[in-house]
Amino acid sequence: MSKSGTILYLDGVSVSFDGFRAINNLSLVLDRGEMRAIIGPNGAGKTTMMDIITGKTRPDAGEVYFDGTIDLTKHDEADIAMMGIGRKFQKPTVFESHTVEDNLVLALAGPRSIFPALFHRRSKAESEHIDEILATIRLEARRNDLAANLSHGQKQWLEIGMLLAQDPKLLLVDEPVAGMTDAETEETARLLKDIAKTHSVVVVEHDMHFVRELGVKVTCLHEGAVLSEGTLDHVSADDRVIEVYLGR
Amino acid sequence: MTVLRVLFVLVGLALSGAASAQVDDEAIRATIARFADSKNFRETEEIVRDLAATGDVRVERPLSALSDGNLSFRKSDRQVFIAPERGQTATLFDPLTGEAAGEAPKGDFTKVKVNNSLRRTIRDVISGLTLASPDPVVRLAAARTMFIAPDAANLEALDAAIAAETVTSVKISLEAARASTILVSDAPDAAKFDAIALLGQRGDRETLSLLTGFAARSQGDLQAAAQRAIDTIGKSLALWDIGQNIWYGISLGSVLLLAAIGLAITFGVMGVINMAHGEMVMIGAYTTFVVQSVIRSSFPGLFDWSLTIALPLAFLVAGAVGLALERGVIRFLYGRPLETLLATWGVSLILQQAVRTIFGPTNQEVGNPSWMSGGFQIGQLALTWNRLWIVVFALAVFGLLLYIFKRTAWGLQMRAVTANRRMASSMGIRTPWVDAFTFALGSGIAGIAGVALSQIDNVSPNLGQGYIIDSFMVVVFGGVGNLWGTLVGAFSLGIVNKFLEPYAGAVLGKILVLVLIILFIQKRPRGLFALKGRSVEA
Amino acid sequence: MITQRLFTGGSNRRVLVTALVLAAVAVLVPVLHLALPPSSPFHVPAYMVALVGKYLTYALLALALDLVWGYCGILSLGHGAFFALGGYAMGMYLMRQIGDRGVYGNPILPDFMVFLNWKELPWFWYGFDQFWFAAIMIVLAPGALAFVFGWFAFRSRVTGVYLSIITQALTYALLLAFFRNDMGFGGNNGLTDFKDILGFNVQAPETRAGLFAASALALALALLITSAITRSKYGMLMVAVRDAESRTRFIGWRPENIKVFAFTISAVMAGIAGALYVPQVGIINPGEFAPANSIEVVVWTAVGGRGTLVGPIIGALLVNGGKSWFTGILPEYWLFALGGLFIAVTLFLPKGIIGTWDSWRASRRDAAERARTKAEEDAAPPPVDPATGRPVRVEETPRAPSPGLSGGPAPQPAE
Amino acid sequence: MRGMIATLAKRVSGAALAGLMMAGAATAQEDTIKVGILHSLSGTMAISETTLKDVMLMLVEQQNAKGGLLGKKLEAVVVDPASDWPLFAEKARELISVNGVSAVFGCWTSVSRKSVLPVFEELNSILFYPVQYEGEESQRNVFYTGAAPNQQAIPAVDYLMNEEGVERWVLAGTDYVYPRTTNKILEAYLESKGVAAEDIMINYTPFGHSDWQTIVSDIKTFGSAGKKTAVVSTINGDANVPFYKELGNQGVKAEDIPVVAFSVGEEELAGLDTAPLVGHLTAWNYFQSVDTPENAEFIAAWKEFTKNPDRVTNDPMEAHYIGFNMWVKAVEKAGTTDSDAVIDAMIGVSVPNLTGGYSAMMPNHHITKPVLIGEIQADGQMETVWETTGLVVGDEWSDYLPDSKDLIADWRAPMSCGNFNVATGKCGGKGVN
Repeated sequence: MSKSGTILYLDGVSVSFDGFRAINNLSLVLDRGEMRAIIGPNGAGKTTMMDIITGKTRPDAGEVYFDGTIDLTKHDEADIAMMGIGRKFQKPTVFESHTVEDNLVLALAGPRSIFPALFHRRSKAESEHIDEILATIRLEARRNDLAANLSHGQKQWLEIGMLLAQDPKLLLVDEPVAGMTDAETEETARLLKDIAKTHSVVVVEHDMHFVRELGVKVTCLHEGAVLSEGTLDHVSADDRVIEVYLGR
Repeated sequence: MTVLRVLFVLVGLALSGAASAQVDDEAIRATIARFADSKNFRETEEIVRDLAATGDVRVERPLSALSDGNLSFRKSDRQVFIAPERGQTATLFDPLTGEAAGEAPKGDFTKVKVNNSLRRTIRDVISGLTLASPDPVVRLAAARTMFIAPDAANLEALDAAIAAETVTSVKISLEAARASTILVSDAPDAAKFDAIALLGQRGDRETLSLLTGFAARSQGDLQAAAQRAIDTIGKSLALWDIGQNIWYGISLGSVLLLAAIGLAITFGVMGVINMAHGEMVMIGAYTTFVVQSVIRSSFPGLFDWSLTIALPLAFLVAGAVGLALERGVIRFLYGRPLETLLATWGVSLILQQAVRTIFGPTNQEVGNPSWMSGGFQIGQLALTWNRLWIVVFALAVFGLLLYIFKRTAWGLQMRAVTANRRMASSMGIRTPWVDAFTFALGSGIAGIAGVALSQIDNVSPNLGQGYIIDSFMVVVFGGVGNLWGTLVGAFSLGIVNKFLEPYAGAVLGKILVLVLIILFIQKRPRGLFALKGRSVEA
Repeated sequence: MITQRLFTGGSNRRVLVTALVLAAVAVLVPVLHLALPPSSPFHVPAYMVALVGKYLTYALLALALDLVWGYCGILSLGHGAFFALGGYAMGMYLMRQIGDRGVYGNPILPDFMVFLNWKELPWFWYGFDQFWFAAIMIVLAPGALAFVFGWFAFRSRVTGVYLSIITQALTYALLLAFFRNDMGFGGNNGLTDFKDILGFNVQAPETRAGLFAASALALALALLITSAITRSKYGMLMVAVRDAESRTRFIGWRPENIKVFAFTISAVMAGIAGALYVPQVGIINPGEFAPANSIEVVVWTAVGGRGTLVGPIIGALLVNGGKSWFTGILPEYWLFALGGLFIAVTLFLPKGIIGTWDSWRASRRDAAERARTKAEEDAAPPPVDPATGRPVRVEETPRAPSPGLSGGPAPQPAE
Repeated sequence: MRGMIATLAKRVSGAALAGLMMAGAATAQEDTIKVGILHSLSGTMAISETTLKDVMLMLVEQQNAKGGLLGKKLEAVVVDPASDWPLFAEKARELISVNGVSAVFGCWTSVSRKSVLPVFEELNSILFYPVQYEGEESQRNVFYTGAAPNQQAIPAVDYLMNEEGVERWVLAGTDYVYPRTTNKILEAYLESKGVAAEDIMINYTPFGHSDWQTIVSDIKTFGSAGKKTAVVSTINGDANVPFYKELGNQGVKAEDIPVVAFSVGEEELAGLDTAPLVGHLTAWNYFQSVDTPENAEFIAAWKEFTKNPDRVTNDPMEAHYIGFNMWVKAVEKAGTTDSDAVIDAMIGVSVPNLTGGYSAMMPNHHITKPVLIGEIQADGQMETVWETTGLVVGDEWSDYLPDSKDLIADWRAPMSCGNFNVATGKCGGKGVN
């Protein structure tokens, strides 16, 4: 398999915690501009896979490449984030004591060292970019509210907005619609599809309705390895997938 | 001086050799009576030597009494009695026969004064007198004394005793005493070589001391032989020292474990930064003090049981205080660990001052029961009973706690509540009560620790402050929330500390341990036994 | 730049007012102390000048702690160490200023070295006869220690209680080290018997007034600087790290750098506080390193309200004022009062004095707002979310979780 | 408990009043002479110092019963410096300038004394310091009623050398200035007596050290070199109890390795089962067991005052007893409580001590004392086994330290110097090295 042309390339990745194999010889390739949905039952290793890609967890074995050339196992979270991988957590995580706008200001692409931050003044371009993002994530009205006061769904959007502000090449989105109303879920699907026009995206999700709405290639993980890959219809027709979902 | 001593002991031995030749009672009594007129220690010492010179075994009684500070004379008629005091009265005994002679107020009597050198003299002369005692234990003691404080004049007596000795262990001691005596005598060099060879096989510190002394005052081959023996002993002692250090480390570790184990629950499991933990230990120690005071005044016979009685009481008292603290303060602060630090800091100030107000600021006396006093030797390893018991006790408490946590329904509930409070409460566990009793358990365990620590440390209002920092270090080093971590942490810190101490000194050793902890936490930011796993943070 | 930023922010009036009050106090108290005769009712006695001067340095220390704890979520239980290091640097300068006026008249060696038979000055005492050198060390010693310590600890991602406890271990180790007479810092007695500072007699009323003014101004300046820092983008980042460290990291910031910077700045402030403290109390000894002292600083900060800048200053002044008062009038019971105060504050004023005041004000404003909007709502249709077309539901959101111990997750039980 | 609350209430209301008065005129002089008591009532030193506060209250009460001083009542002002050294300075300043006390009795540790010295100098007041200390100090405003090293350490070593034939010495102490200095002096003294350097072992431990296993076993090892060994202990306060417990348990008997301590008194032993310690020694200038009428009266009064028949007396209490009576006498002599007059009047004042003699204030502001060596008894008391024939004058500048042997202190008029150098004939130390 060639790494060139891929945005994300995982080959033979394994990791274990205290004897428990969370990821077991996992291989996954994502092409530039692709959006991929990852499904799988609890404990399938979805979040751990995200941890590995973003540098939080070091794999015991295997290759992890970003953009065809960058070995992600050699970098830490901040580096990887700066290279252009944005990650949304399972539980929405925003800076609750800051306003919506300030959350985005902090996430905006730019130098990441202390002294520029100390003497930073917002430029016009930055303000415009923030306005854009606010519009994208439908939070213009709440610009000056504390993030803590947002609803659960709005926090999810804000987090996605922060990823956008980072201007990443690849977005990892972990369960973006957990705890959302149906309307919000639909809205989120629309939002992600918008984003996918300009970015590569990996979405981890349980909600099959939502995955269907995204209408992209699906990878099903089980016990740390790829169980099945293809369209949602193909995957959901797979006997092994049915078995692990229905349980035996 | 020595000549005089030699003379006296020789005379004494000659007389005691002729067992039937009973010395005149009156002469002995007259000598004893002179104690009343003794003006200083030198005069008293002369009287002691005169008594010993009679060679009568019975003079051991007044001499022992003198050594123990129990020999007194009546102010009115200057008659000498053995008069041990209890409270304001003295019980009188005849100094020679030991017959009871009634009671009298202690104010009527004046003690015959003794000091250390006098006690030493008494010990030496008594050993001369008791070498032929029918009781092997007494003979053994006499042999030991002669071994440690050899006197050339004892040589013949020792030879006789060895010839007559039937008990092997006593005989070995007697031979050692003979060897050490030969080294101080003017015996021929050959005998001294033999003696050195014999002593060289012993390898304890006293022998080392004897041989070092001998090497310093001899020359030539004898000195070389002694030096070789010293080196041999030194080498074997160095090995024993390692063992001894490990023991000291284990012992210090057990103290740390005891101090920290309650905190491992209140802080480790429940997440309360419990600055009042040390005061729970202190409360346990004061409970012991109160129990012992009651026992001393009302049931003196039960004194050896005082700790056994104090244990459950300390658990209950400290547990009750803990329960009150949890219900009154901490329950409002769950999820706000920092606030618990502040509030418990306030509680700790209040508890300290309360104890100071109630019991006074000074140290309180907590006695060691007889089974926790003194020590014994295994090879060259010196173990003290109190330390040994504390090690055993610490492990027992740890085992009990582990059992409660792992094997009982309550333990399961505690683990459930701390793992996921909301889930536990929805499963019907009454989380407030589980919290309260878990905290009470941690406090009660701290109280129990206080009972043990009262045996080796001050019982004062500052007791708790001395342990709080170490306790936090142990729990954090071991890994918060892990009982095994606390165990391993306590013992490893104890042993490391004790191995550093001989080289770096107590202060620097402790600093090094702290620096090691800081460095260790860099390596393992969640302590020794940290949970690994996928990202739990959001 | 910073000053410019300072005056643009109208929101932080409290900081400005406090700084102005401090500046006024810095001028007024020395004047009232020096210019008025003791009989005047407005005369400030020397006792008060010394006492309040000391409190002001404590307040500076509390402010330093607030920067790292209130804003960056680093609960340092070892800030007393930085304070004491600054104090020792100043103390060493003051010792060298004694010159040959010590009891033994040795022009080079301080008295404690003379009677312990030291023959020459240890190398680390060189340079302290110059004030500029001491001034550099006042900043450098605590700053460098904090930088190195923070560099390692934060890079290793030591957080939460683990961090707090190793800061405590740090100050405890320093306590033991400075107790050692072999270290050459005067052991338990520390450094005392100071004579001059910058050529002025430390006991002279003018010097005391000057030190008082310096403390008040240093505090005012520090307040303005910390206020500027906290309102900069960097300040927002500190809060971000406090609230969601991993989020900060995953958008590309390095929380360790953010923390090290805050920790170092804070340590330098603490060191300056210590340096101002020493000439005013006339002694520096290892007791300042005692872990209990550092915990007390945490208490002052919490009482005043952390993350409010002005709160810790008020907390330090109040708690210390209370302590001075209680130890005088209730010598045997003051610990009950103090302990009770801490418990009461945590139970009834969990956000501290200023924090509680703020939330009380906010809730009153909210109530007024609600009353007004309710009236409006009755008239107008509900607001509509422009994206979904659904009415916006303002959810009952849970109170933002308390940052707790530096924001780390609460310790979890392990098997 | 009720009593406590009542006192508390009284204090609080009194305090409120005091606060009001403070707000008004701080210098309002009433018809009492105020005496400041500056002893820690909380914190680590409370254990030792609280007793001294109580004894001062008793002495003030007794003096008032005798009719007060200069026709006025005495009033004790108690503050709590809380074992916090800078707080000592603050409280001293408060006592002198806010409460207007005429003299202060207080401090225990050297560092607390060092902390308050500049305050007393600046405000020209008087401090009575009642604890044995390292010497190397003589200050115009301070009167040292505790022992200097030559009044405690050196006689004790002499005793061990002469009476017990000790040849090998362990100098064990807590790592602070008093043990350091005392051990320096002893080291020099022992060397002057021909003791070889390898026969001296010096060991320092931190404050509150509680694990003595290694050190006690080191002492045993050191003692097994074939020479009579003794331990000279300058171990401080709290650390003593675990030290002695460990000694007892490891079987170190006084007959084999006697320990002579300078900081262990009746008060410290009260927390200890002393049976295994019988025969270990202490060196002080007073023991509760001293059999004199003055002492019997003092003990009776003390037990009466504290309403506790088990309370013990100790050496620093006697020092306060002497110091207080000296102050009273000096004030009477001067006819005023003015500091300068009293300081001048103090020198030469002689009052009975509790050991059957008179103690006099010397020009160096130290007093004359007898030196007693006592053995610990099973009941926690000391039995005097040796005492100096006459009184020993406190020597502030040790003759055994190279830099202080030429110094003397004499606060009488023409010289008026605390560190006069007899070699150079100048006041102000040794001069250029």
